[in-house]
Amino acid sequence: MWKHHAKLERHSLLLIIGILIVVAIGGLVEITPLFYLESTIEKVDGMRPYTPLELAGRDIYIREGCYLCHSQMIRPLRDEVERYGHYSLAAESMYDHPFQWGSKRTGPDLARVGGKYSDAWHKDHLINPRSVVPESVMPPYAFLAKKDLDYSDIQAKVATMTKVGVPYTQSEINNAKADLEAQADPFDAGGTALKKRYGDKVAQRDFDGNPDKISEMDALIAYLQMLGTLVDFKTYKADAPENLR
Amino acid sequence: MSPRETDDVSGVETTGHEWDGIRELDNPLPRWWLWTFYACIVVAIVYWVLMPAWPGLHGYTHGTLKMSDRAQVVRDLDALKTQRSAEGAQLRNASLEQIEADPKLQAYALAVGQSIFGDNCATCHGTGGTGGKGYPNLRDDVWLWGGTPEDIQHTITVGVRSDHPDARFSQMPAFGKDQLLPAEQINDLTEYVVALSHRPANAGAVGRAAPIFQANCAICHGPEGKGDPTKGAPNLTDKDWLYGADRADIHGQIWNGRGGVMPSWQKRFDPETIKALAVYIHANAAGQ
Amino acid sequence: MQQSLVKEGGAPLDAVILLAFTCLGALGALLATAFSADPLFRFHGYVFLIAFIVAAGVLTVGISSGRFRGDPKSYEDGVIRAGVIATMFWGVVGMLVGVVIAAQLSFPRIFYFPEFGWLNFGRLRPLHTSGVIFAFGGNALIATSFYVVQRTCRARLAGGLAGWFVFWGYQLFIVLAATGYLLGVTQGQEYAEPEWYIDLWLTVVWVAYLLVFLGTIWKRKEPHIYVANWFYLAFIVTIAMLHIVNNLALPVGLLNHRSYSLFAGVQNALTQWWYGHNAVGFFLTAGFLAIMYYFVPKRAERPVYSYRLSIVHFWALIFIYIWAGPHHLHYTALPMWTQTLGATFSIMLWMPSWGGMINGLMTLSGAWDKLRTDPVMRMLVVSIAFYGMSTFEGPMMSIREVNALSHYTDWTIGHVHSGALGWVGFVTFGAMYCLVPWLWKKDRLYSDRLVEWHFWIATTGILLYITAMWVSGIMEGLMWREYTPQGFLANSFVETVSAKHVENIVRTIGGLMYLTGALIMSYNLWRTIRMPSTSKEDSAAALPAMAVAS
Amino acid sequence: MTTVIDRTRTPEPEGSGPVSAAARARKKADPGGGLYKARTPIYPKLVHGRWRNIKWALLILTLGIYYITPWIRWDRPGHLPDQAVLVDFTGRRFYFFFIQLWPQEVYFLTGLLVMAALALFLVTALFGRLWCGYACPQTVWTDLYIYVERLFEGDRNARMKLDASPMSFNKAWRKIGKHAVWLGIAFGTGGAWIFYFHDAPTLIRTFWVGKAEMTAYVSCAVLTGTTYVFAGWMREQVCTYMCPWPRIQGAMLDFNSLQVTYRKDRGEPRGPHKKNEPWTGRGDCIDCNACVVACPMGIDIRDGSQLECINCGLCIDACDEIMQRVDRPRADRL
Repeated sequence: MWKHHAKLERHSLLLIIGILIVVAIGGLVEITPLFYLESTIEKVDGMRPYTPLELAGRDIYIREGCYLCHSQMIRPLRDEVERYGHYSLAAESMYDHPFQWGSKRTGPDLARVGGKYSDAWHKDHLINPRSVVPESVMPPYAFLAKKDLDYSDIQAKVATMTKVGVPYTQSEINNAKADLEAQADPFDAGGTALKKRYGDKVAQRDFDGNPDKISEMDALIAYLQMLGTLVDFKTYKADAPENLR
Repeated sequence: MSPRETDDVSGVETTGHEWDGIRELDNPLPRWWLWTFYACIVVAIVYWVLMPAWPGLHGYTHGTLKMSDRAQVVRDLDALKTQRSAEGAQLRNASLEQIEADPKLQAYALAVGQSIFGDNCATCHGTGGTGGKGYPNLRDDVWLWGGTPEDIQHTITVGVRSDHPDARFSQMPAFGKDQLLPAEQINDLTEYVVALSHRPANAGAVGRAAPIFQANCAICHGPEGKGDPTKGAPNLTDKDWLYGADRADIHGQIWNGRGGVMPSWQKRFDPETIKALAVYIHANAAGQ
Repeated sequence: MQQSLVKEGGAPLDAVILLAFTCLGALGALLATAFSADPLFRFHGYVFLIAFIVAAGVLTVGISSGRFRGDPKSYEDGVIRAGVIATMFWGVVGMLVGVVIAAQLSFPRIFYFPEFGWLNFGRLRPLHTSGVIFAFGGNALIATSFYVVQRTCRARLAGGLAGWFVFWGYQLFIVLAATGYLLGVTQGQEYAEPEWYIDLWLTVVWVAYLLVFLGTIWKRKEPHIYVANWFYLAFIVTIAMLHIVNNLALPVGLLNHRSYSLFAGVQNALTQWWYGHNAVGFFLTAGFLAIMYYFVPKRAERPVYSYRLSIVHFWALIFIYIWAGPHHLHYTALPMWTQTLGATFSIMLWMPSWGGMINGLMTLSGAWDKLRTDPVMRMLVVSIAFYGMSTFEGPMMSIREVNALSHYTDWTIGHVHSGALGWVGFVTFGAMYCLVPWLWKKDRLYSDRLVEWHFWIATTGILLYITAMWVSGIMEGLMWREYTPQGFLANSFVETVSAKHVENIVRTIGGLMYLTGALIMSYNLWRTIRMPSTSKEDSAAALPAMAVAS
Repeated sequence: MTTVIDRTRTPEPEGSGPVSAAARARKKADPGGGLYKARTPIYPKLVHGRWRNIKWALLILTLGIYYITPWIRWDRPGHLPDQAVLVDFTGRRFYFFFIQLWPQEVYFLTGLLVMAALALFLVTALFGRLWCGYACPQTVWTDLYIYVERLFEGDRNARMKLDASPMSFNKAWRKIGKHAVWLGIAFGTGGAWIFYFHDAPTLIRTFWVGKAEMTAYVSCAVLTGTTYVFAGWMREQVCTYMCPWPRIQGAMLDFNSLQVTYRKDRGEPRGPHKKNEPWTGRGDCIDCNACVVACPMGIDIRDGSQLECINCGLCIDACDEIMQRVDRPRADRL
């Protein structure tokens, strides 16, 4: 056995090929089945791609590194289900490029924060977290309210999402900009078209309470208020064998 | 390759190679190391047999234990329900008055309420429930939508200006922003409201504003400005100000007509929990 | 680009190729900057442009003045010297950022600046992690691997200037990544934050690194490849694989900084932690084991303990490590079978990891008395001890029941830092303390006493750090799942935040001490470099056998 | 020769590498192509003397504390448990005599852990590996196990003979008896552990009738297993290969740390000594190997500082006995 190993020690190419084979196996066995096994993602009602405004908000969430302190993954443990709500399903992040499950809870889980607090609270809290939660260690994000949302590339973003597998329709791509503007203004006439495309549950509000502009705050709050609200748990069969895993 | 030689210190043969002065001894593996390694492998194999483990082309091995975290958590939650059931059932069937009258049941409701309050209500209303600018204080005796246990229970259930169909709703108009009143009248109204709360104010302005108040504000706040809990209209004559007490704050409120949103909690909590919360909040508030 | 290609009197081919490459790069950067509407992308275009122009200028001057004709009879040590300096510089930067973000969590009212959102935790944290892992650790790995591969192969670094390209290319990657984090250029995947064009650049640099390393091995005068080089190779090859697969993403536009991962949700989670865990396994373990396999026997002047153990634990380690990623996703929406595989392979990983520890420690058997006299040796020994501790803690935390408590808490942070500060940090410090006198040709370090100070301050710092994080993590985990006698949650989330206040402060102090140690070390190394060189002609850079062999 | 506790600098001549007894045994063992190497058994010989007595005293003290503590009662008001030291996982409370800790007060533990570790650092820097030699559970239980082994199989020579002899009734009952007592101690250790987490008098009753919690049985089984394997079978291998703490301790020593070493200046040149021969021109070490056979780690202290050494000082006792017999001075005092 030891003698045979000497071959690898003398031929760097053999050594490299050996290493490559050995390190490839684990990943192949663990990752590839996730793409073809049907049991990986549950069948649910209600999941839809993000609206353009939510997508822009999600990009801000990512840009500010929120995932470093907030998870979006409620584990099936009784305290988490009681604290945060129904455990997260794989289906709920199936349009998440990239996923934002997080790995640390310096702050609470956000998987179902949507609708839990008012828009005004989110705004106050983002501007100065300690004004509403004195014990908080979260950074202040006052600048989000001041900064205009740059959505010049929103259509390209939606189109890119389509290419990586998110089922946006052609009209959703074409109207990305209009939909984004409509969602941030409760009086915008485009709201009907927006709801037709993304469903009646889409919230059309002035999220940051400032009608003068579409700020980054608008987008981020729109995203937060949607989190965890999509799946219809009334029709979801939690105890079906294929969903128990 | 140099010949194998014996290391002076340990008496073990080297492999005969040398790199930049570094040689290698040819010690065998420690037995305990290898056996522990084997033991770990055995543990892993046992685990694979018991638990879902290996993927195939159409599925995966489910393991002999048929383990499922999702089934387990349902069992755990059921166990919790059992633990709570005795008092929980009483809570469900009792009216709020009955709960408050029965010390044992009330103690239970308070414990539940306190537990729920921390993660859900304290976020806006503060850890002690003392509120803040824009978030009502729950410890005093001032209630926008009524402070009886039933009122509180209803507010929690449907929310205020929430997406619940029966949400409590009122709309303070944005007199300035929407140009319902000219700017100077809003300045006068500000003085009038300051005067209502028994503070020194510009008498001339107050006089000018009186008819404007009666025409525009009295319908909700009442002719004397004492408010109306059925409409969620705050009392303007007391010392309690949700959006701040000084002139700039009051002016801002008349100008922008803010109205806070409280979510409906019906979807997140069962009715017993909301009852317990109402009892808890009511018990901690002063008055009413 | 072999040395033999250099024509007498002509310009070295490698330099010319590199010059052409930088000129093309500068042109590309100029065009990208000119046409992009994306301010962040444009900023990075400028960074590229400046880097390429400076490089082209230096190359032009160098070629025309006849430099770059490396002496084929000596080792290429210049790039290693630069690497040592870069290691220390980025180390101090990365640790400083770490102390800042620790302070932010301890005193949020003081250390956050509403007007400077780019100094918020979310932007600095990737700067800290990438700073210490990729900038500090990466430079240490590149520098030591270039040193070790030349010595153990008795061959000059292959590729002429390619080694320098790897070095400066890697620094450019760090600058791009770091400025990107501050400006908000991120993919949002932990430890893989840099955006697509930075990833592409790193891929180019990494392939060059692999080729330089392999080229040197091909040129070797020793029949066998030394075990340290197996580990370096495994590290370079596997990191390339992980980096490419996990960063597969589609840019929003060719002139847009943003890209979206090809994978979503569950699949993305697993590729990410397959990557993330093996960044630990292959960057921070295999790579640093390679450092250990050279510097420990070299410093102790003792043979490596067991050749057979090297073989078994090397192959077992690299085979098993790759599987362990899913243990970061216990109880998540990831299918349970994957979690089982992750947990079981983590448990099986225990002994292969410890194989490295045994080989390192038992190498010292017979040189144990050196510990009393040589503070550098102490650093190396303690690093191995911490390696042993973290590689025991890791498999333990991968057990699902333990993970249910530890996941999402500070315990994980404590675990990572016992590995990062104790193992990676100390073994790097040990190697740098060895390298500086060797490279700059000094008899000794400027001050052994300062090494002692460094050792003690840093060790105490680690102690404060990890005990604080263990306690706060376990406390946090227990508080989250604590129930009242009535069967309701006992603590609100924010109560657990305020309960950690004391530990956060202790952690900050610990980190500050560790940083202080690194600063003392930088001073010591700087003074060492400035000491008069020893007169010995027989420098470490001479190739003993090359003259004979070639 | 003599082994001493040495605070002085004894520069070792370059290149005189130490050879451990384990290493020498290794030399005898087959170095060939096998996959693994069995442990070379160590048969420590019983010694008498000051350090041995301190070790006995500490053994009784530490084990006594460990086994007895859960049985101490402490009156507390109300329904609180009356066990003096109790980690109550279900109630999420930690009781220590007059102290009561809630989960959110665990930060006390940070302080405690930090202070304990710093104290250990300091003690190590000043007095060497005292922890390893005297207080570490691994050392204490191994010592106890060796004591039991001696009861059944006799001292070093008898044990070696017994191991080398073929299986017989005599050998069988001694071996079985030894392992039975070992397992008993191990079970007692695991059993005592779980008493720290439940009311001891209640648990001892529920435990036997199978009504205790699953975790109690599992932790008892795990502790029983590890105690038996670690103290009975693994012994010095735990310290040499597995435990990281000896490395950290080793790295904390400097010239001023207290350390058990062989005094070359006094012992060398060593060699056998006949009665009435003069002592001039030679060292005090008569090469009797008493220090080597006494060592529970299987090393030869005369080979210099070694990674296996736990500083227990038993070699000093062994040497003192011999030195007294040949009328040479005992080890230096501290």
